[in-house]
Amino acid sequence: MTDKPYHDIPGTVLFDAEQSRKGFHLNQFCMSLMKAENREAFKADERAYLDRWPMSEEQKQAVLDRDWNRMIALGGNIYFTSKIAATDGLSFQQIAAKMSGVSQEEYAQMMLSGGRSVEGNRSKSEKR
Amino acid sequence: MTDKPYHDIPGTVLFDAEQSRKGFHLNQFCMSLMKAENREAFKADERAYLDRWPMSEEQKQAVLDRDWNRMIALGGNIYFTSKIAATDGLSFQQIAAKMSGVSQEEYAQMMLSGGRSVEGNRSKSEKR
Amino acid sequence: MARITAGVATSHVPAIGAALDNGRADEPYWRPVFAGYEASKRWIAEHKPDVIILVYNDHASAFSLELIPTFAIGCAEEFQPADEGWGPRPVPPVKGHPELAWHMAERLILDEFDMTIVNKMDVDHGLTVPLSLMFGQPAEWPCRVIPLAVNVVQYPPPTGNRCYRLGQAIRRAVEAFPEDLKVVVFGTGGMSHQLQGPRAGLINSAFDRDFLDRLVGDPVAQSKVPHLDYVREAGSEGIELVMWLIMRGALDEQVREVHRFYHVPASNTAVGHLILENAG
Amino acid sequence: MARITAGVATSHVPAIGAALDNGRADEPYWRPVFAGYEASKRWIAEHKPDVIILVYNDHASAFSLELIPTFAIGCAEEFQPADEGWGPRPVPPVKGHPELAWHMAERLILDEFDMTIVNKMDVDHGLTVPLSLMFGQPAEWPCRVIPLAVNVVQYPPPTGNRCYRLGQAIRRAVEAFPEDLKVVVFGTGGMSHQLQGPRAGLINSAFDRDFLDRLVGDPVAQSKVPHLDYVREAGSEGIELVMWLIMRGALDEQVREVHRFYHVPASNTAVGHLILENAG
Ligand SMILES: [Fe+3]
Ligand SMILES: [Fe+3]
Repeated sequence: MTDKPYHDIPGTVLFDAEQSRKGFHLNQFCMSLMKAENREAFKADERAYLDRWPMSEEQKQAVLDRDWNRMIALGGNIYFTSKIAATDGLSFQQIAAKMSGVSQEEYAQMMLSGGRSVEGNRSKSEKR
Repeated sequence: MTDKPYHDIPGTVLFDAEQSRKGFHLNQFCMSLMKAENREAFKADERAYLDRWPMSEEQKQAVLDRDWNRMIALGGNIYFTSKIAATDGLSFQQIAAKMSGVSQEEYAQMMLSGGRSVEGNRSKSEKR
Repeated sequence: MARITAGVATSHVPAIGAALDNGRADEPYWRPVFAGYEASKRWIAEHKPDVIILVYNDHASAFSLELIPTFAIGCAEEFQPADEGWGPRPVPPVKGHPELAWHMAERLILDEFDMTIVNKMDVDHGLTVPLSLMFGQPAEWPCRVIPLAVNVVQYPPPTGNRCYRLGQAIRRAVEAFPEDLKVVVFGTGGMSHQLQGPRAGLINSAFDRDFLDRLVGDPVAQSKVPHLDYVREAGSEGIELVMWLIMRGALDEQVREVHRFYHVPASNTAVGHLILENAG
Repeated sequence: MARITAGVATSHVPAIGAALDNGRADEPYWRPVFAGYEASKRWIAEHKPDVIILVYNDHASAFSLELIPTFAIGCAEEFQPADEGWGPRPVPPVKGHPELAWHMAERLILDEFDMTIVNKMDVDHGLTVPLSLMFGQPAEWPCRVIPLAVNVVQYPPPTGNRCYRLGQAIRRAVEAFPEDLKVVVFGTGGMSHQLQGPRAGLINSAFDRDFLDRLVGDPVAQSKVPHLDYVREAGSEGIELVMWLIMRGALDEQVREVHRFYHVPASNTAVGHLILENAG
């Protein structure tokens, strides 16, 4: 849509109405992992647990693949999908590394060195 | 409290913060009666069902007595307490008659004749 | 571009729904009530809105005391009739309009109204009785409905001024929606009634008629009336009338009064009803 | 009369809570973070607020997508730490101040802020990490806390201007409370961070430092900055900074900056922290 200037920001998906509608059931599934018994049920049989939710096949596959960027593209919100990470015993930093396509060591080192620079990351138009 | 001018209105309890805090558990009990199985459990043993809720003894007694005005005084809100009436098979008009201390016939007749007049009912100061 | 063409105000007395659902609409008690809506049914069948924005209040059905939103907008695909203690009303599910509802939520928040977005909610008589009055008993409701629930149960409700201004903001939001939709806003609840205590059964026809006149002709003045006046004059549940100001705020300053109906009683309540069309 | 004496702003990074809870605060990575709050702990031990109004956001803990309030005020007696997927943090339950919270809710609604009143809610790291940073690991929190949850997860959050004006309204509400209470307002979240996608790990220290300066010295100008600037410059989760404007709005125009701390990184985030006292 032309009236969404934030689509110009690279590597970023704003969790707006469009994403929220797309991801409703995916995110509600993630929310269910706040209960210990649901985490157990999910771990015991991921596919069966996912099938309890009216999610799209693509969304289910993205969860099974732990494809964190794909989950976001399909309407996931990071505060929801991070509950899958918590279930897996992964930290925010570990999935952030995966989403930005580097090893955890590289990512941690980047953060220690002051983080990812905003230069070149403000607008798709300045990206080479 | 001096800053509550609505306390001047006769025969009326405004459901303000004070009432809401007092009546929280009473009203939450009432809300539970929206589920058919809870209505059954309540009807089967009212006292036992009430004891599941952290209500005051006075509140429980008011429910057992179907003392609708007392429930309101103790923090009940009419939209909540009317769920007890629904469980009993009573209409809003039947409990309104009880709260205003007349028979259902008298109350229904009053409504047919145009309802209770506001004259003399605006302020405690005009009440004889 | 979507546009708001008209406003409908009506009481939403639960006993009206019960009378209809139980086949008692032809009884002498109820006949005059439903007769007042015959012209309205013809009007809306002709007017054919695509979407109704239905302003109402929840009566301890969807919202308990655990969480009380001042303004909640329903963005779901569908809303089921609530079980209010007698089983759900035998009416069709309410189909929402998520695109427009989400668009409105976004615009209203950026316009500095602090909306609560709701994606799962049952709707009680406050929403379904107005639909029954206007559409009768169809197998499906003939248009989409966006529920806009206003807190009037826990004191304090939003002020009349805030409600009126929300109506104006709703209009701005609707008019910024690109799709060509005909939107009618319903304001529901009231008129004078008190359901509780020794003053139960209060009816103030003079207040009600004055309110109807001012809502049509001088809504800004009416929007300044404090809560205390409603409660004192129109009963503790008469405060629901502030919701009519939301509908009114969404219309032109000058409106055409297409229909008016006033009747006492329906159960404990004075029934009031207006249809207003934008002059433009 | 209750009065607001000071404001505290701080990031509320979950990893900070985990570091403390797991006894890792003395590790080289974490030592500089906690060192930045040593002066703050002394300040608050001396300042002794009776009540903290703690502005934060819920991170899909108490609120799912079923219901998203823009502004929710916690009026309960007590709030339990939420299980965010690792079990609840081992911190004391949070004792509320229902009298003041309800008073605020009432005043704010009459002041035309469309609050959601919440009487049952678990509180996540957004609320508990700031308490841990300021008070360490006591057996009980030393004062009452009123949670004020702001939606910043679902776009759009309230505007900066709306947040600043809410802060001003909070001040009016607190000052109308008859009891003699010392109240400190916390604004939490931020600073620059992005947790998602290929741009994860974004840190913009220049933006953060400028924000700190402007929040102290020219908050009205800062309150006009649109959401897009925060997201572009400070990352998709950097938008949390709008919550600091609520705290700032509750203070005098002129404030005394008692303490400032800025550090990169804590996990994915730039940690910022301010203590501001009213000049009066
Ligand atoms: Fe109603
Ligand atoms: Fe946060």
